[in-house]
Amino acid sequence: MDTMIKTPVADSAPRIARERPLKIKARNVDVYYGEKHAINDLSIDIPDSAVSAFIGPSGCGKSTFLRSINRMNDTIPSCRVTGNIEIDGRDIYDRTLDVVQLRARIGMVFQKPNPFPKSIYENVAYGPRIHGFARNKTDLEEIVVTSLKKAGLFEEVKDRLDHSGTSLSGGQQQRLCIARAIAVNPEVILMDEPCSALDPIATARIEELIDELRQNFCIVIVTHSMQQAARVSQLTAFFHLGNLVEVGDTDDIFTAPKDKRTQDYITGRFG
Amino acid sequence: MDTMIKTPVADSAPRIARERPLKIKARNVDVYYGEKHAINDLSIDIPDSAVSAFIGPSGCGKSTFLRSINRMNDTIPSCRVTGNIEIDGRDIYDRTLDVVQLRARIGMVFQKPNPFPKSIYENVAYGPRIHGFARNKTDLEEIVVTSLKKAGLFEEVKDRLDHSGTSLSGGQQQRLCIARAIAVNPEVILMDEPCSALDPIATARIEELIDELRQNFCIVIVTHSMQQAARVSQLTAFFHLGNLVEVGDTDDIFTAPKDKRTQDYITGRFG
Amino acid sequence: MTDTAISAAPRRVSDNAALVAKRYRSERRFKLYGIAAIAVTAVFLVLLFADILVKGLPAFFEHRMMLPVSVSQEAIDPQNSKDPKIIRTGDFDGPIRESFRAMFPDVTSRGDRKKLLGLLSSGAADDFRAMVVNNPSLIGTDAKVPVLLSDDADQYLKGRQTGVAKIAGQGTITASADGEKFKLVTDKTPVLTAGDIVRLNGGAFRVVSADNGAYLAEQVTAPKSLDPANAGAWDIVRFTVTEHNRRIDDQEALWLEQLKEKGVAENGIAWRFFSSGDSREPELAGIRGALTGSILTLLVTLFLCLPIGVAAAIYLEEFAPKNRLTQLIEVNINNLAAVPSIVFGLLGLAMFLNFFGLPRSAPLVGGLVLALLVLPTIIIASRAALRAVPPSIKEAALGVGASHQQAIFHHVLPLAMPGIMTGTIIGMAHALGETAPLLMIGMVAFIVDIPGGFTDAATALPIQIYLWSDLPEIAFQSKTAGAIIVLLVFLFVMNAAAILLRKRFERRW
Amino acid sequence: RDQIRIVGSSTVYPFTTAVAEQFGKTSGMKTPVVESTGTGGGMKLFCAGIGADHPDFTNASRQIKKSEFEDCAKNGVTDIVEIKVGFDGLTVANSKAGPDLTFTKTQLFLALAKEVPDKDGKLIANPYKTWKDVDASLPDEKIEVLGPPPTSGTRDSFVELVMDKGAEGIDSLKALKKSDAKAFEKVWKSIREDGAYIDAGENDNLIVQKLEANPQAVGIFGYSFLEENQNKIKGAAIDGKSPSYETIASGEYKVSRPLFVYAKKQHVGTIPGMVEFVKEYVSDKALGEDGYLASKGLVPLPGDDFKKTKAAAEAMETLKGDQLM
Amino acid sequence: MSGTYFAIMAALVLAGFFLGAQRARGVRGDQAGMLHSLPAYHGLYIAAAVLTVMMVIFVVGAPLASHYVVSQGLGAFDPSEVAEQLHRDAALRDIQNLIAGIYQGEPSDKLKAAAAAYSAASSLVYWGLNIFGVLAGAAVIFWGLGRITPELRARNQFERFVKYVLLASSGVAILTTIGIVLSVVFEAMHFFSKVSPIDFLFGLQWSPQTAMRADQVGSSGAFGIVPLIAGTLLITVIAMLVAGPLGLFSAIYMAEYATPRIRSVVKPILEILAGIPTVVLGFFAALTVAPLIRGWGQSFGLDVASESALAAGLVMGMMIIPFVSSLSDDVINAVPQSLRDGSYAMGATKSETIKKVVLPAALPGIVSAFMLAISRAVGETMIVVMAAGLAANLTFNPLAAVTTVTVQIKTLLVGDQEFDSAKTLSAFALGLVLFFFTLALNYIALKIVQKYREQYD
Ligand SMILES: Nc1ncnc2c1ncn2[C@@H]1O[C@H](COP(=O)(O)OP(=O)(O)OP(=O)(O)O)[C@@H](O)[C@H]1O
Ligand SMILES: Nc1ncnc2c1ncn2[C@@H]1O[C@H](COP(=O)(O)OP(=O)(O)OP(=O)(O)O)[C@@H](O)[C@H]1O
Ligand SMILES: [Mg+2]
Ligand SMILES: [Mg+2]
Ligand SMILES: O=P([O-])([O-])[O-]
Repeated sequence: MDTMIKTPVADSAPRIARERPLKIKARNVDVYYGEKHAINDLSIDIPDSAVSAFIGPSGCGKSTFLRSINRMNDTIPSCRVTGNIEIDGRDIYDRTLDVVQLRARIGMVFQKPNPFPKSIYENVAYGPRIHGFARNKTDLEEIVVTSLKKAGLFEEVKDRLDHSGTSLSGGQQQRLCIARAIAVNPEVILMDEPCSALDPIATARIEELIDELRQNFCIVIVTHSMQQAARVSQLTAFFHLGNLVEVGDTDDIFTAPKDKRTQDYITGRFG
Repeated sequence: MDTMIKTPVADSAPRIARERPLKIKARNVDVYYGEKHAINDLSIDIPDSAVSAFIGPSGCGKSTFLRSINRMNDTIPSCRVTGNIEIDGRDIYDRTLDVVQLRARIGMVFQKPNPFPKSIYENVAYGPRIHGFARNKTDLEEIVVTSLKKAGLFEEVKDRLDHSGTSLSGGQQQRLCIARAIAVNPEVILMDEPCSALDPIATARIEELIDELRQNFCIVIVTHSMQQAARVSQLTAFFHLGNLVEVGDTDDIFTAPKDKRTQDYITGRFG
Repeated sequence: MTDTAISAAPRRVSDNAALVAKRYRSERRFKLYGIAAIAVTAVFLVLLFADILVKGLPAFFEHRMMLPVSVSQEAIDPQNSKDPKIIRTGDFDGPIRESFRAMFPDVTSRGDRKKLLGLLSSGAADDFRAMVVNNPSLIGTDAKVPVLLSDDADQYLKGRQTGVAKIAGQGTITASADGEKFKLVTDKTPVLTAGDIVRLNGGAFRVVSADNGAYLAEQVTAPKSLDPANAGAWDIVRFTVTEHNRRIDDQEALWLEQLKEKGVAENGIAWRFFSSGDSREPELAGIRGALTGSILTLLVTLFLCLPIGVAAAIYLEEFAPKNRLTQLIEVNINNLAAVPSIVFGLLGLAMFLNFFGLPRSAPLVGGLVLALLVLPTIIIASRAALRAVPPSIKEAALGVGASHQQAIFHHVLPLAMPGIMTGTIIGMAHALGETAPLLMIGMVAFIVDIPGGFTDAATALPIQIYLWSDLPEIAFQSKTAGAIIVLLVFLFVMNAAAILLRKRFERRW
Repeated sequence: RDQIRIVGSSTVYPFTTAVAEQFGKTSGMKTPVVESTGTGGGMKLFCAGIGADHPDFTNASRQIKKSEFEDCAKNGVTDIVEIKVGFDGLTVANSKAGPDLTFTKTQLFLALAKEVPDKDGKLIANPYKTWKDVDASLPDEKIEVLGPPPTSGTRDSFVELVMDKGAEGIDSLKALKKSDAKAFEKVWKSIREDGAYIDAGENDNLIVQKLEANPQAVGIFGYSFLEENQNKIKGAAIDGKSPSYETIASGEYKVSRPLFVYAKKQHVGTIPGMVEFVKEYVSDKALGEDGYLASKGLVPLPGDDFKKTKAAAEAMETLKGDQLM
Repeated sequence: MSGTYFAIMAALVLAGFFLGAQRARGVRGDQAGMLHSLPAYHGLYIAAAVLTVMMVIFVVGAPLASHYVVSQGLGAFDPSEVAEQLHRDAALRDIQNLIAGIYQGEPSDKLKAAAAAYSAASSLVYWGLNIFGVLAGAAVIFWGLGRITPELRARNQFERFVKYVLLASSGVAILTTIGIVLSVVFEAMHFFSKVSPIDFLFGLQWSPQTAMRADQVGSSGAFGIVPLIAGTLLITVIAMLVAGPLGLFSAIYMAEYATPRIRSVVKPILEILAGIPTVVLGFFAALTVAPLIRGWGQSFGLDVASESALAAGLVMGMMIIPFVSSLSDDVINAVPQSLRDGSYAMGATKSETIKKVVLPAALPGIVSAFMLAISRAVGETMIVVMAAGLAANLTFNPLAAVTTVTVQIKTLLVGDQEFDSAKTLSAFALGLVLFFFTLALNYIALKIVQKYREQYD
């Protein structure tokens, strides 16, 4: 596959990418929705055990690329992905790869919290159950409790695990979604604007959680708030009109952007 | 009515409000959507011949207050407004006031351009026609042309006035909506995030136009972009959780906010 | 560009008060049109229901008499076999007729007797028979049995043939023979008009004409004597409809009046209407056969179109690739939804009956045809229900590694189920009321027996309505309306269930 | 199949259903299923073959035709039992609120034919608008006749019994019959289509209701409907005779036809109850002078005929083709 | 025969499921997550395989088997005796009756022999098919159990099976359409071989009286559908004149003016109206509305037919009000609120906004709602069967009696069934016309709606 890789990642790779092991490697990725070219020749390296943030004006392709990473785009019939995305060195667009298993390895948290309209317990137990992770009830219960604890939700819901997941507040719902994603023990967690539907306090809570989770997971987050990117991420990628304009250590991007467009964007010249 | 006014506007009124005649005066306005308290005891003075900007995080009530000014909230059955809003000294929530006439005096431009699915000409002629402004065709044509010119759209569309308004580009559509609002010769123009659906170039074009229009109109604009507020407005009001936290000359607000929340917001601590 | 200031003098809206007033008038007028449109529709519905109720309510009542009957051994079970089969064939009519005749000892001539017995239903003995068959120990005893009156008698007693007024006689009346006719003389001011019946001394006379102060009358029933009758001993019976415009003549009417006066004829709920099958006798006809046929038909329909409809909806909404085939299917479904139902009848006739040789008049075929008919409705409703489940739910499931089908069968389908059920119930309600296609496949036949299986000959409720509306007996008109009431009740229940279901599970995502 | 199936004439339908019901009640067997398909349609189904897929009886408002009999034989239906059950008078009736009517067949022909001869005997499109135009003795009312549609046997009978005879009553047409039988046939077979004659569908009950609502209208239908609705409508006299039991049974009222039921003897034994059903049909209780069919409006056979029919039917004598036309 | 077979099949399918799941659990041992698919999917995988194989065996085997049995039974006769279908059927019936013990009379030796052969063959086939089915099912289970390994993509395989089942279900729609076209087209072609399509389509006279029997009278036989079409259109126009304004204004009121409370009252009313069976409306039209109209007409000195097009049209109009209103309601609601806001903000009143902005924007949708309603009216049967006449008058007088295409179809088919006279066949030709007419209307309407949807989506 390496023959396909045309654009090598810049030598001056971000510091964080050099410090941590490589988790996700994308080369020359193009995404089309029918005629529309949504991502243009994108290459990026995403490190493990760190938070990487995608920022950029609306419609620039952040979500599109994020969804290419767990092949969520497969569900959109018109969507077509070319190029090469590898996770731990395995091409995820390989024909022999089972996309269902892939998605189990890559958790996803969405913009709007979307708990299943079932009990809190069932929300978290669903993934382990369909993957046959637990041999019996105690096993399953343990997974559920651990996941909820990791998502920092357990204390708040422990005596109403049988209540509906939709009865929680927005921030709690989002944490429930995170617990649900954690429960199948993924390697990567993708988050598409996870706080945009939340109030500032809930946002702060989630940001704190992301910071904790990055010890164990490779986290990729899309956000429309530069402030949030600055607060939670170590690596930042700036998208513009389907192009990945600039990637770098978060501190560098916000203090010394190299590209004019990045600079204009973070100083509020547009967007 | 003055007896109702409990909270006088701070003595240290913004400079611009002292320079220009007062156009809109709101006192102790509360707005509810059913149970939800969306605006809490708001008082503000908005000067004529200037651009006033409302900023604040999502859901803080900017749009709600804007729509209270031309009683657009009347169309939402659950919405209830108390307190006192005066335009040119006339209480607009007075029972004897004709809301249809009021809206004719207060133009409004929406977030998403919403031209009628009719020809460009008919879009602009609509208002003058229902209000019986033109005695004959030539009259009407003149109004249409003048309005389009003022909105800076005439040159671009002059040889396709009979094309559908929806066939224009986003920025052109938004200018068409502005022309449509101008055509009934209003005193106030309210704009609710008029550029959020537009690309940066179209945005710049509209901002330019707003700057020109402020010579003749009292303009109130809601924006989620602090940068935009800084660029186009003279007066800025910062909303937070239904409260009007701070009002002041735009320059002052962005350089020396008095309130902690304002400061946090404009430095990107939240939102 | 700023120099293009508005040149005309500023116009203010309030300048033109007349225009404003006009605009408000037109506003009110427009709103009124909407209210009027809804009101007209509602009035139509009210008229429709009122009309049907007025016509149909009598169908739920019947007139019968409780007669004392001796359950004779010879007539019913001469061999004393106690075998229900033999008892069933016994003569039950005889004892009833005898008992009935005994109530009118004066009726002696053969013609009159026949007329009198004509007031009984041809199924008058049915209840008696059932009673004895169920309880053979009654044989040899005396029993009180309910005896059904004929449809004409029933209609008369329900007041649907003529109105009756009874006026007590004032003063004394004397009848005297006058050739073939009789002369009636009263000592009070004239109260009689032509057509009135005067009852005196156990007899009755029909007034033919007034003859200054006296009346000319013909005899209806012979009186015991021609003695003068005093006030209280004679009365006048006056009908609002003249005799030749009724199916019950004066003589019969007087007998029925006597029954009423004796309190023998009673108006009771006609359970028979729900428990028996079709009949050529209006007073015996019931809807159970048609109802059973409808239920069997609908079972076939439901059994076929719920799984197929839901499966098709899932495929089209979730799995169908965008290609010619699926496009063809979509176009087909949308078009089928609007193909006239009678064309489905042609399909059933040509395909199921003539080509596949399935039995005529069978609920199986009816169910098949109706299934094809409502399938598009169910598919469309199910698709809408599936689409209404927000994609975020499916994405969430996919996100934790559920397969596409798992996401759908575990999450989307259960959430869409209330919507699907609503659509299905409405589709079934539609099928329940459908008539035209069933006419084409021979479900329009005279069928008395209650169908017991999917291939038995059967009709359906709407067909029964259509058939009854066609019959000459007037009493069938109220039966028709009665069957309509039952049909409508079923439909309301189904629709109400659908509405409740929708309300109960309505979700705002 | 253990249930008798009957098809055929809509005119005989009410009688056969009544018998079927009675049969079901007293025999303990399943009640036969009766479908009204019209005489011709019934014959077609009846003659289509033997076996459980084919009906066991067919009703007919006329005798089976030779052609139909042969058709039957070709399909293996060879043993057919004919049961003549009674008469049906074709009645012309109007609302009781309307005038008393007396017609001659010729008057009816003139009122209803598509083409009628003018004074010179030349055929012209029917010009008559009111009954009075046809004959001065008739009321001055618009001609408005509700009658059976071309699909029904009733219509066939009406045309044969009234229109044919009526046409013969006109001299110029009588002459035409001699010279050009075909042309003559066309004249009496064609009923006017300009709105004076209204195809009223098979729903005779609705016709009755419509007559009641519209006193000037005249309807054509079987006697049983007149019998059932004597409180609303009255029959017109034709050639001096009013329709009634007596006049039809005695043959005085000429516009009447015999009604038949045909049984498929080959099904006897295979389909239970066929013999019993026939017995019930020809029993005194049903077909007798005071039988329940008479009260349904069937005009019973005169005594001797009835006895003969009864004997033949109970013996299940089969029909011979050579008696047919 | 089939009952036993299906019982066996059900048993084997269940067995396959449980054995498969069991085996998968065994293979997994206690290493959770080692299997590719959950054990239940292994069970389902085998169950689906058993089901498929046994269904195929039945679908192929049953006709073969019955053919064999019949040929054995008939083999006892001379070939000439059973050459004709009719005789074959008769012989078969005799055989079956004899076996069932209900044969009348003394059976011939030949018949006895035939019955013996027949019953021998059928018991052979009965056992043969069942045993073969059991063997095949068991073989499939064994094969499946052997395939169960941790790597087996049982879920994917089973899901593929499910997908085919789903696809087949949606194919029913196509089959239905084909069925309709076939059942109508063949008979219609038959008809057109007797009557020229030109006469049919453009003839001004409808009088379907071809001779049913050779010697029948009155067989002029004119098959011009113009009067039927005219009658249909007349009633449809009347219906639309009622339903159009009433439905549209109801929809406008419901969508724009009604408070939620009013809506919650009015919507069920319209739903009730939509749910009333047409046979009920027909009864009402024929017995109540028609006499009423006639009475009124006569009080004004008008000449009203007792089966006036007006009565049928009025009631039919009432029937389609809910169609117009609910479809229009949908399209009016689909007009984005932003357009209304735009208009209100200009100082327009509600009715101005509706008339000048909402309705023009919703127009395509409303047009297509009307077209769908028209196609309903054209295809409606029971109301016109009961309330409109049979007289094929070519007139546009609403007070006169007219007939419609559907009435004629019903009359021609329910009155007399016969499959070779032009009279009966014409019903299918009419069906064809009706089918294509409504198809065309719907197709256009759907296209308009689609276009319209695109505009706002
Ligand atoms: N399903 C789709 N079909 C067609 N085009 C799409 C689809 N989804 C997204 N797009 C287009 O692809 C481009 C990139 O979209 P994407 O959602 O990735 O943007 P984004 O950066 O996430 O923006 P936002 O901040 O608004 O979420 C946009 O122009 C969008 O219009
Ligand atoms: N129609 C409504 N019914 C009920 N609540 C409403 C309605 N419209 C707005 N709200 C609520 O009122 C509050 C203020 O809403 P508003 O739209 O004024 O916010 P905003 O400042 O304009 O936000 P944004 O930047 O997202 O447009 C929010 O919490 C919102 O959820
Ligand atoms: Mg996005
Ligand atoms: Mg807003
Ligand atoms: O049904 P018919 O008696 O009119 O043939």
